[in-house]
Amino acid sequence: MASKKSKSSKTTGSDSSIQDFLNEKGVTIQFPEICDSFPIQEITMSSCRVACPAGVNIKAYLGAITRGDFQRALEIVKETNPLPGICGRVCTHPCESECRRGEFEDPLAICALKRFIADYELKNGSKNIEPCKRTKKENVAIVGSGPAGLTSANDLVRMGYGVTIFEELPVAGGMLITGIPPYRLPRDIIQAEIDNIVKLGVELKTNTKVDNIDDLFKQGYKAVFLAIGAHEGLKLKVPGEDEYEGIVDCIKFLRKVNRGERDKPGERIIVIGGGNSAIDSARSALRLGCSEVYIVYRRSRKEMPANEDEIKEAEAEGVKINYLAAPVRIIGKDDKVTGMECTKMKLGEPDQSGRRRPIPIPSSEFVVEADTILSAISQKPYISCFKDCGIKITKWDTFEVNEKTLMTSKPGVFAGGDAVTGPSTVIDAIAAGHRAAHAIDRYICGKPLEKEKSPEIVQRELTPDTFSPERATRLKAKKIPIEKREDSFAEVELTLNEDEAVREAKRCLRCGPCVECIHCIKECEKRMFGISTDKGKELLMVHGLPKNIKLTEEVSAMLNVKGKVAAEVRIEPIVSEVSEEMCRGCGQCESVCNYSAIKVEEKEDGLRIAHVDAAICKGCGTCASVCPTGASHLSLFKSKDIEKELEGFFG
Amino acid sequence: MAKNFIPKIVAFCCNWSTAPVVNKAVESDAQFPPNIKIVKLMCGGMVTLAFILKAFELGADGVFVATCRVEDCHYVTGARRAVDVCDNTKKLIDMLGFEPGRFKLGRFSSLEHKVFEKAINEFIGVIKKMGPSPIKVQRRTTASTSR
Amino acid sequence: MISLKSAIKNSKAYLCLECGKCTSVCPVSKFNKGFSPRVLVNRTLRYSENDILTNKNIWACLTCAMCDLRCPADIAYIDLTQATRLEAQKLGEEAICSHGGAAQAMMRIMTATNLQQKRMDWVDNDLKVAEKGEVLYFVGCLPHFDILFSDKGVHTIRNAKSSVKILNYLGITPAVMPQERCCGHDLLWSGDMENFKKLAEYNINEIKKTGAKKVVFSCPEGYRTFKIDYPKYFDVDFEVQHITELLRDAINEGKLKFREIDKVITFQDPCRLGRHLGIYDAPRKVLSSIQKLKLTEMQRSKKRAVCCGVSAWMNCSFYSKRIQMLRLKEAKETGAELFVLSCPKCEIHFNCAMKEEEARDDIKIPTEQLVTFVADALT
Amino acid sequence: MPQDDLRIGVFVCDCGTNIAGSVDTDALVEEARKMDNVVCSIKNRYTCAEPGQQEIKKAIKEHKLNRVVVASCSPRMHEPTFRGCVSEAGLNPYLVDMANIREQCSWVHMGDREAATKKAGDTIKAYVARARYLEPQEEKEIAVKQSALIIGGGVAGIQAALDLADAGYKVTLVEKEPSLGGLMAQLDKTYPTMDCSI
Amino acid sequence: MMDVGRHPNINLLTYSEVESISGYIGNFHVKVRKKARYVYENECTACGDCTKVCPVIVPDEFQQGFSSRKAIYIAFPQAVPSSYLINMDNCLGTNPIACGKCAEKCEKKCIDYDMKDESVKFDVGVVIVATGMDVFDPTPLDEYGYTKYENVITSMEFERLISAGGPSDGHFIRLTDSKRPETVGFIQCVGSRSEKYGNPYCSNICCMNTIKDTLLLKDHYPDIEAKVFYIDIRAFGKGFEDLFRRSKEAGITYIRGIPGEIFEDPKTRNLKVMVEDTTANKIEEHEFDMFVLSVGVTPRFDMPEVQQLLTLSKTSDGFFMEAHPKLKPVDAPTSGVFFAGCAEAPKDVKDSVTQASAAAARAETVLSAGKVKLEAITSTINTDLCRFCAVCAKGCPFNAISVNPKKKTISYVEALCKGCGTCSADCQFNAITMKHFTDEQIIAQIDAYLEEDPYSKVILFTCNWCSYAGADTCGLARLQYPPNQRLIRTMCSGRVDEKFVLHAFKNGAPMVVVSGCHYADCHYIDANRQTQKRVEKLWDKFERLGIRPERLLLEWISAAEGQRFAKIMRDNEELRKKVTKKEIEHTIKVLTEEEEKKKAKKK
Repeated sequence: MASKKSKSSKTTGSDSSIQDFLNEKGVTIQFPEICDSFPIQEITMSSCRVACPAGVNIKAYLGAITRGDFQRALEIVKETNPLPGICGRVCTHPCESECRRGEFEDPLAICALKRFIADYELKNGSKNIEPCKRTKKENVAIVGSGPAGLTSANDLVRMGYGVTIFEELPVAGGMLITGIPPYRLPRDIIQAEIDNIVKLGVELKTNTKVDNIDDLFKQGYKAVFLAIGAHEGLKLKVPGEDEYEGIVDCIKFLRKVNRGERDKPGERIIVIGGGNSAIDSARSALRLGCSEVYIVYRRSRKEMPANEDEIKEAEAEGVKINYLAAPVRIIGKDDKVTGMECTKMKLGEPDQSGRRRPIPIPSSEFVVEADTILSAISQKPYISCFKDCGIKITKWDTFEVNEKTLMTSKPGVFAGGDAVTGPSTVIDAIAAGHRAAHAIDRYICGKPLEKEKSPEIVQRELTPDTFSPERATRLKAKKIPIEKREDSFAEVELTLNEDEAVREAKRCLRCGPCVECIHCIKECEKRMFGISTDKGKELLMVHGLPKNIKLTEEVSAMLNVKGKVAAEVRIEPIVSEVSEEMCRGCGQCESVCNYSAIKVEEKEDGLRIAHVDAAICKGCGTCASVCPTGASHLSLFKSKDIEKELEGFFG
Repeated sequence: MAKNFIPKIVAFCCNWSTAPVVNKAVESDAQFPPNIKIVKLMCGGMVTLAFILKAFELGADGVFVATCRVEDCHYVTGARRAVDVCDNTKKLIDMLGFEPGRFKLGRFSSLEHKVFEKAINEFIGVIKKMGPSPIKVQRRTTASTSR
Repeated sequence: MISLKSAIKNSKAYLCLECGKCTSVCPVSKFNKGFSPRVLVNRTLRYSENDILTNKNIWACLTCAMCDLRCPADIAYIDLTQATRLEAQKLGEEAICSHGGAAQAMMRIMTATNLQQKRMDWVDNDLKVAEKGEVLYFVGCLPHFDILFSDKGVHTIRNAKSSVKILNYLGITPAVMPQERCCGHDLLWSGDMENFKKLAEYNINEIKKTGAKKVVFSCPEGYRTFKIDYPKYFDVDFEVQHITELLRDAINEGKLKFREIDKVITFQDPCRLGRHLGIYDAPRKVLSSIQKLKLTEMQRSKKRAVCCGVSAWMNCSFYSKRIQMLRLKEAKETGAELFVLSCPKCEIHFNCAMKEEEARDDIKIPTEQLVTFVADALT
Repeated sequence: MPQDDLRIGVFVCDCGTNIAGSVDTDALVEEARKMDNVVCSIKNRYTCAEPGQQEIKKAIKEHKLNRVVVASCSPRMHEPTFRGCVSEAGLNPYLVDMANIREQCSWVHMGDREAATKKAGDTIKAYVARARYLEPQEEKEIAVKQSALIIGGGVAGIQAALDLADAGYKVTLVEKEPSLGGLMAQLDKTYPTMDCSI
Repeated sequence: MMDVGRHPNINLLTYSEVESISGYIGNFHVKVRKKARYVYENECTACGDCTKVCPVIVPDEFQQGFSSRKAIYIAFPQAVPSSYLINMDNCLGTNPIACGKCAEKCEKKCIDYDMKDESVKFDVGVVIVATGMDVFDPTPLDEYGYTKYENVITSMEFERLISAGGPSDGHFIRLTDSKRPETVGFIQCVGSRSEKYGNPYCSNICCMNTIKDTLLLKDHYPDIEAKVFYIDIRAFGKGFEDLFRRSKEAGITYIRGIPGEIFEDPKTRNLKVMVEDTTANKIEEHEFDMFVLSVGVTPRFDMPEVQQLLTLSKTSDGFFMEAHPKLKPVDAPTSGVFFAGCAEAPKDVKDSVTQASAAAARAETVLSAGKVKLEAITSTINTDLCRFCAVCAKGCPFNAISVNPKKKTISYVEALCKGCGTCSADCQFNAITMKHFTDEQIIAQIDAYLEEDPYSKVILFTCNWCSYAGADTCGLARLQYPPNQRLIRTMCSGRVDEKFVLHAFKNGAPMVVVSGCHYADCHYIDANRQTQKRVEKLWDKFERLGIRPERLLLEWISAAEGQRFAKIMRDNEELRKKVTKKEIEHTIKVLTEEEEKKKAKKK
């Protein structure tokens, strides 16, 4: 029994270990009072959370929003995403495509809600952020202050490491600053979020270029994270590319624009490519006063990697898009570009990425006139300086890393973000940051580096349990009118207001299991928790405060009983319950309750019945002891359970 | 028999004072007597006649009820209630033919694990002198099938 | 399970016509719409044993035998229930015991043969009892209930005192056993055959030792158990008699003299004495021989009497309360000043209900046990 | 005591294949022939059919049989047939008996020809033994009074009385009550026609 | 009814009782007592003047006591014979004449206070029993409060209340306030299908009667509400289902469930019931102005008298037993006696009439033949050997034998004998010979069977009507069983003498089976009870002699139970295999010794 504990078992009791443990054992948690979730059937996460590369606990923060607890929502987001304001604006939000409401109407505006809570913080002033306690003597160097770098810095500093970010440019933010135009991502937002991370105790060295990794190790850094991004545009590789002036790499173009230069690149612009950079470039060009902006993309709109919304906005602003066309040759005159010959394409079989491969249609060439061509086909990292550090480089000029651990071929050197994957999304970069931080931590502590595999989406069907019959239209954030956008780099999309945010968050079907917030354990000081199996039959449990809940021993003791390895476990508050069928309304419970938590109420037939107010009940169980019929009982302390305990003792 | 006799004791303990006391006692002292079943209750007020009788029925040689000190009760009046219940119980188990010493009520604060340990050891000593519960002998052969 | 099959056979449950008369007269069904003796019988017949044995409703029955009385197919429903419970108990099924199972625990404790009980404190100096004798008075659980239910204002031990007083009046010095055990009625009806048998065997042996030829009961449950259940399993070579029968005989022989009592009373027929054993007239004869005493009958009396709502300390519930209220109202409506009862449990249950509903006048009626009433009336 | 000049005839029936299919009837004929007092033993394909009956009649005359045992089917089926048959040949009908070697032998032991034949042989032997003690019996006749008594004057009594009276018999109807009608007279209407009862 | 009164061939004796019947088929001697009516039946013109002056008022039986009649009265206006009578129990008396008002008033002077009961004697060839039935009295079912609550009536009372000739002139009224009820409840199966109250059988007519009643109600008062509480509605006859449908169409509610108790509201005198609607598993409460108990029918109270007169037997339900339930449903086991109507079983009007005609036809077959042949299979009694112990007379199911042990006389009516042979088996002195199934014949059969290889054979005594037929049925179905059985046919299992069984065992039989009809099926009323007694006696004897009683089996097998027959044969073959040779030899020895002892004793 309790007195024969083995000292060796885990006693950390920290949230994550509890959850890890529970997950491992196939145990899930339900806390009806706080999250009115469904009983948990299997261990799954909601599909949105699974879809999120960073694993943001979306349902949880949506739940917090519905309760109007925006601060808590922010905390939940920040647990996994240190850049909510940024993500709330530029995230490609794969979560929304997985949203189960999307299966019958518009998905939730998760991204907009995230932005809302981030902006809420900005507007109302963030809580004073205290620097994290330094608990570990090791230092980590992070090269690059883009989202990947910032995320890993954030995680590592919270773990107690000393973290230094080296940034080549004078401002931190990487591609966030240089690549994304301010009308989508205002600079103050980026700054604020970086500031928040810095406040945690991260050292940020701008204007510092890192050339030699070994130097960093010499300076005492135990690990290095290369998050240098992909800032070098790829060549078009068509005839004429190098002959004429007026062919610009869009990254360079955007960097200039984003730095505040407002020079018009030309009048008629062609942007080649279909990604967000292409759209950003095109829309920026319009804002710079270019009269005509074309986008040439070799596949159809369906395959276009840019955000659907962005494409729509671009079209609305006047960008013309030529689908199914690919450049063949640059045409110029007098060293100046005058146009581009394209060929029409058709879509063939899908390729590895699942998109249908474009095939040129013979003799379908046509010419588009232009004076500037912005190439936005892809980028790669500036990697040359690391080539001789003993780090392996792929044939695409990216770092070669272990996919799971992100460690490069050089021990202690990790790499992530665009520098590994090539140009990708902010949220992927954040995810890489997390992974890197986790791996670095384990590397420094000398633990094996492997990380658990990412969970799969188990439930994809709309089950009646999760289907809310009430339909509600997705709220669209307001935008500034198109006519005002010309020559303005002001932010286009506006934040939701509070009412809107709550209304939108309420559309959440709360699918999947509980919010997994373990808020219950953290918040509840008044009550204690016990864990019981489904019907409370196979008893287990814990009577004690969450901190000394010693879940692991107790649960494992229980779980090892009779092969019950994957028992379903709930966390329930200890309160009195009254069975209506058994209660004869004698009122004895009422008379002994010191808290007036149990009251005898009159029924239609004039006779009475006891009723417990669970919110007031403190769980002393005195009512149960005076109840003559056994109608009143304390959860987890039922007479039957105690009798069983006794019988077990006497064998 | 008497020499090797290790009494089986059931102790009903309040969660707030005596359960931590028990925990502490268990942790601090390996000498804590074996064959004691600590039944944790949320409050001394939860103790019922039925639990105590049940323990005797199953063959307990002694039953100990440990609550907070009356003035310290976490739930205001629980410890006081336990006194009333125990008074009634005493009368009944006396009538049923158990020696009065087999049942005891003790009160402890959450720091008094030494006191608790002492009380328990004393209680065990008393019971050792008395010998096994009168119903124990035949219980042993029949309890398993009767329930 | 062969025994459930034989129970079906013995109770003739297979003859069920499904007419529903049982349900329509069942006091439990009247309030608990989910309870139907008819459904239970048919589940027993049709579905697997597990179906019926794990059915919670088998414990809800009061075994008041109202259904037995009305069943046109003459099915012994309560016998079937008893057998079903015995089987269910083997599967580990149990009723919800009232008072946390204290009563049952007490009874099981009593199965220990070497207990030295101290249960004779109630014998006052003016009562004459002996260790041996031709007539034995079986006290039953009265001393224990006295401790358990004094707070309800029910002092059951007075029954024992009055019974002995009456016997002394008749010139009988009854034997009373200091090591008497519970009769086992409640254990039997809650499915614990093993402990019931232990108690029964002990009691029969003890009684043999006293040399008693006749055992007198004031408790109807003990009487039924000795009269019907004991002989099923053991040789019972003594006569058993309820004290009202003894009183009736004494009155017929002119041995009892009462003072006048100018009162209007009504009388509750306990299920065990009434429908189980068919004794309706003896208590009435006793009461009617007290001069000036007026007995008014309730709307439902004698074999139609309504049960006090709980049996064998099981399943006291929402529905029990309603049955008790119904019965108390009926008693009150007769205009009687006193509600005379002849089972200690009836008294406990009715007083419990009255205490719970102290604010209501329509159910308030003083109660008294027949034996104490009669003992007081003796001149 | 059996009479002295017993002359028993045994007639074994094949019943097509019903008996011959699972019983060796030839052996039975031979076996029967060896029994005491048996003066003739004959096999027929269908003893109950006209040729079979003729055979019996012929044998009675030829062999002066005074007892006949037919080993064939159940007497519940053909006893009246053979009683008629022997009485036509001038024998008292009670002097014939039947050994059942079909329903209780060939049909129920179809898999064991030897045992079935043995059982059939035993049966014939037993019935031959019994036949030795058969006596001629006379059926008595009594004259019937041409009148009827009907007890009860309810609807049934009335109807029966009228039927018999209409057929020309004298009927006495006795009713306990002062009037005819019985229970029915008290009914208002009767189902299913819903008309008046009286 | 009128036709009967008028018919030249019918001699109508009302207010009369049969006192005795003797004789047998073709020659029954009947004695009838004609009770005094005190009014000359043939002279009374039914003018009714007498009634007007009669001072005595008593409840009217015909109207179920709802109205009154005088001491001089006519049963009902259409009565046959249409004549008044005086009920002397009611009449103020004639000696000394206290009243005499009616006689004064009667113009035809046909009232005669001195009239005496008359005895009439005559002979008949056949008897038809049409004694009818009684209606169940629900008073003992206290749960329905009949007689306690006035508004609870029986279906017979309903008939009078709704009848135009009834006490309320056809106005259906509540008895407590004479108001027309708005809601009426009917409870079915009152006194029927009950092991406890009334009778276990279905009374056959009550369902249809209630359906008819509800339709009558709706005919009279279309707005009346009626609910019928039933267990099963048995509407199986021609046109019945249609009627049931009409009733439902008319708006009658049928609820499957029987109320447990009726409560009366003391103020409104309305009736409340709780009932479980068993189709919906719901407990409901209903309130009615009036309740009609659909009472069942019972055998007539005076059946035992008729039973004695004619030596009839009853089935377990109390009605007369027919010779065969399917093949001779109209014939009594006593020859020349036939059943018509409800004497045999509860019936409605149509079935009663049908059976009456059938009985008449059956009677005619006897009458028109002019003579009856008696089966030759009867017993003969050798009075020289008879010791007048009367065991045979007690056992005879047909009372064919009567013995006066004191006077040492025995009389035997062969015409009454049906040939079961119980008497012969009973007789210890070989005084009774069962013709065609004599002791010699049966012993010869046993000997023949056991001559060779006796240890392998089971001797089986089967009664002609059930077990032998059962063996035939088994054969017809080609059900196989082991070939070790040797069957001996007797007319009844009652013929199986103890000595046959002993003889078989003495000759080496490992097992003997005695089998007959099931109790109620016995072709000879109850002769098989004698079989049972005898076998039990043998078992006791075997026990005493150290022979395993299991070797003697007693089995009841009906003609339809071929399958059971085969099973029993297979089972007893198993048992036979367990009987050892040593055991058989021991048996033979013991029985031989026993017999010799007996012989020695006799000498």
